[in-house]
Amino acid sequence: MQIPAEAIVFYALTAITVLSGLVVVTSRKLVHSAFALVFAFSGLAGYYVLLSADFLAAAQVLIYVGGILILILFAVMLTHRIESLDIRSETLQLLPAIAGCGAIVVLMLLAVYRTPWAVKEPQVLTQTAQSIGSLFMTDYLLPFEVASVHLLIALVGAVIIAGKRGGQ
Amino acid sequence: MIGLHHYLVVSAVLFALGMFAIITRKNGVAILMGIELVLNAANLNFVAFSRYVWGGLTGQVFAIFVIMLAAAEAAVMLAIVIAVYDRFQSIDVDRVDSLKG
Amino acid sequence: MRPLVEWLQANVAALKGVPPDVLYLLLLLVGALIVINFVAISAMFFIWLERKVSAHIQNRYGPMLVGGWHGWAQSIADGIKLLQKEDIIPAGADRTLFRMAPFIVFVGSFAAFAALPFGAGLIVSDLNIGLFYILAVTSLVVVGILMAGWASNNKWALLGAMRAAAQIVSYEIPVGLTLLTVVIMAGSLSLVEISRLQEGIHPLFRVAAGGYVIGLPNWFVLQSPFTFVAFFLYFTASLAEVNRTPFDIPEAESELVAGYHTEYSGMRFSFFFLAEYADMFLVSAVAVMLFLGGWQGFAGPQFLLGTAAFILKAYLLVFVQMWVRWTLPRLRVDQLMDVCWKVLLPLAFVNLLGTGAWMLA
Amino acid sequence: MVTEFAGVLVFIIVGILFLAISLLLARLFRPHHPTPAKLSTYECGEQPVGQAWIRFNNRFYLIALVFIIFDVEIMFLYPWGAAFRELVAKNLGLYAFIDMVVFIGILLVGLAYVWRKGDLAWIKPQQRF
Repeated sequence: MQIPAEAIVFYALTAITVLSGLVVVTSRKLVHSAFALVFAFSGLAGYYVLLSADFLAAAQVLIYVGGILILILFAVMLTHRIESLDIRSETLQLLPAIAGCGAIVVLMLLAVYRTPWAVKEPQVLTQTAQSIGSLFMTDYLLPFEVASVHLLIALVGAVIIAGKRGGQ
Repeated sequence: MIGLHHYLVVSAVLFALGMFAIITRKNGVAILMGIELVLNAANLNFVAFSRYVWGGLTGQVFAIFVIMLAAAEAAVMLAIVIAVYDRFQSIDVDRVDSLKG
Repeated sequence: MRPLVEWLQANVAALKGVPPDVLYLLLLLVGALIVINFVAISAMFFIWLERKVSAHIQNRYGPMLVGGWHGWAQSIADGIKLLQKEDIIPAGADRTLFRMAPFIVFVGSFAAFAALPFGAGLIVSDLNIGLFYILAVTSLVVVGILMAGWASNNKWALLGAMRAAAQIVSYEIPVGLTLLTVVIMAGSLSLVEISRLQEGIHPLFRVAAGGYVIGLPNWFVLQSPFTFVAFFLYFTASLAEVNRTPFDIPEAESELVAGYHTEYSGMRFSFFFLAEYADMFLVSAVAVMLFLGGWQGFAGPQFLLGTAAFILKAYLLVFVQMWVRWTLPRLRVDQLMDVCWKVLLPLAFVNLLGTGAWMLA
Repeated sequence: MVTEFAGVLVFIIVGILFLAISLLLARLFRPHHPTPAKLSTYECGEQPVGQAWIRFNNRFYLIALVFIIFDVEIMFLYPWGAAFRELVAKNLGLYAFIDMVVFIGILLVGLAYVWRKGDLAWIKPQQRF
């Protein structure tokens, strides 16, 4: 008996990711949206594990859940107005948005199923972290160094923008 | 058996959800959440193609760069949101239109 | 765990017919149950120990009554008491998030134990990226803390949560950078591999006499001056990661009541407590794995003695954490951030570059 | 090696079940007598004043901002650190080391900038003497 473990895990992850994605998009409370992102991001990390990208999965949790999400939560708490606990989340363009996004999904599904993908047998990857590190030092050296410049610019810019108020 | 198609479908759905948030939400932070979903959908595609089509680690390296961009973008965008909030006492992106002639 | 499955199927007649996948899952389940019991019992022991250590440092006895010898059963009694306590969710709280927060905090610290080797071969998930995984998964705790603080609808809880989050994320950077020094030396992120590299006796600090070789162990803390410094930097930063004094601003009881879990009561409260003590063990265990030789230590069958050595060393570090907590005063919040960004971070960078240069030399 | 992550999944499930079961168990033993006073928010015995969802100082955001930049840096440094030993063995060590010095150096400029600007300093308590 072979357990179809991959399929079970995949569908469970899909349920978690898509449902929490729906909560992110539709919840009337901004904080609920933000906390639902935890599950969406973690679900994606699960997909990366299934795709044997173990380093990337951990990076996803480290940066998205442990970093970007914290930043989002801090921003929510910093911009929360006392009188409006449910921050305005009217959906003014609801119908056009549903139509547009539905059209996008249909289009993409058509593309996904019509295209004859040149699918290969998946390689077995070991030591992904080391290999990625070597790639950074060889093939992707320029993007790697540009990344640090990018981060520097983001840091300086964001600090200038957000730091005006000072500590009264 | 789970194959490339499954991941592409999930990614399409996530992308649409993110787009939906970007279109319908008026709140700067909520729009950012939509953008993050879109970026994540793109990342999933990178990794899925890397596994099933290209082989090797190229897709993963790209995904790492996308994560870096997403982090930097979130930092700057939220800084703008906070600055706007200080200035206008609101993070409704439609109300921030004082540059309009 | 996979080798164990093969070994069991080859050697135990009764298990020959069982599908390997099922056996593997069962073994994982058994492993998880053993670890969760170990964590819970360790946490109870640490709570008792903390009370005794604090009492002796402050020249008093601490718990003496329950169970007879030095009140050893005090934690068990406390556990039973907590089980009977009313579970109060404040009227103004966000009930969904309030219920969810302890789960996230606890799972965030418990899941990290999956990649922790307790001895030679005694590991549930031997991940290639074990160390990076532990760093990543423990960052879930911050989300849980913010969730608890927000859901409580209490000023102190929220302020405590914000402070805790700001502190934990800040100190994550020095922790990550100091652990990286060992990664550079070892060339691997697997905790099993890192521990294996610390076998034997140090190549420099050794004396050979009459067929015996005596010397210092070949632990990473002694392998280069930079890892030596990194160990102390890591230990300091990890104290802040688990909110111990002198870095316990988030729970400064004189300013913030009890921090982010002020509104929690009964069992829900006990999970935050459990997670905190589990985290204490975890950071000590990581320090032992990376710097203090992991399960190396005693000669003899590594299966038993290695595990004993590992747990002993980790417990000893937990004791040092308690010792520090009850000896030092608390830092002010501005000093706290200064120590992280202006002292630990530059030192960690210098240390990192030094290690790189050491590897080249 | 990906199958090793099955253990992580089992740990997550076991952790959740452990909490759920002990909460259910506690439900059997514990009393449940809510009163308005008991359910009110704790504020040192006083009546709670105002809303808890107060606004915070921007400092929190600035710290998180600096944190995320360095967190991303750590994500880049770990693969480099893991590969460094191999690169040294391949005689690429010096090259990799210089790359990393440049990478860290650029980011340290950012740290120095934030430091100089005084955004790393938390609100200092007022000096009273």
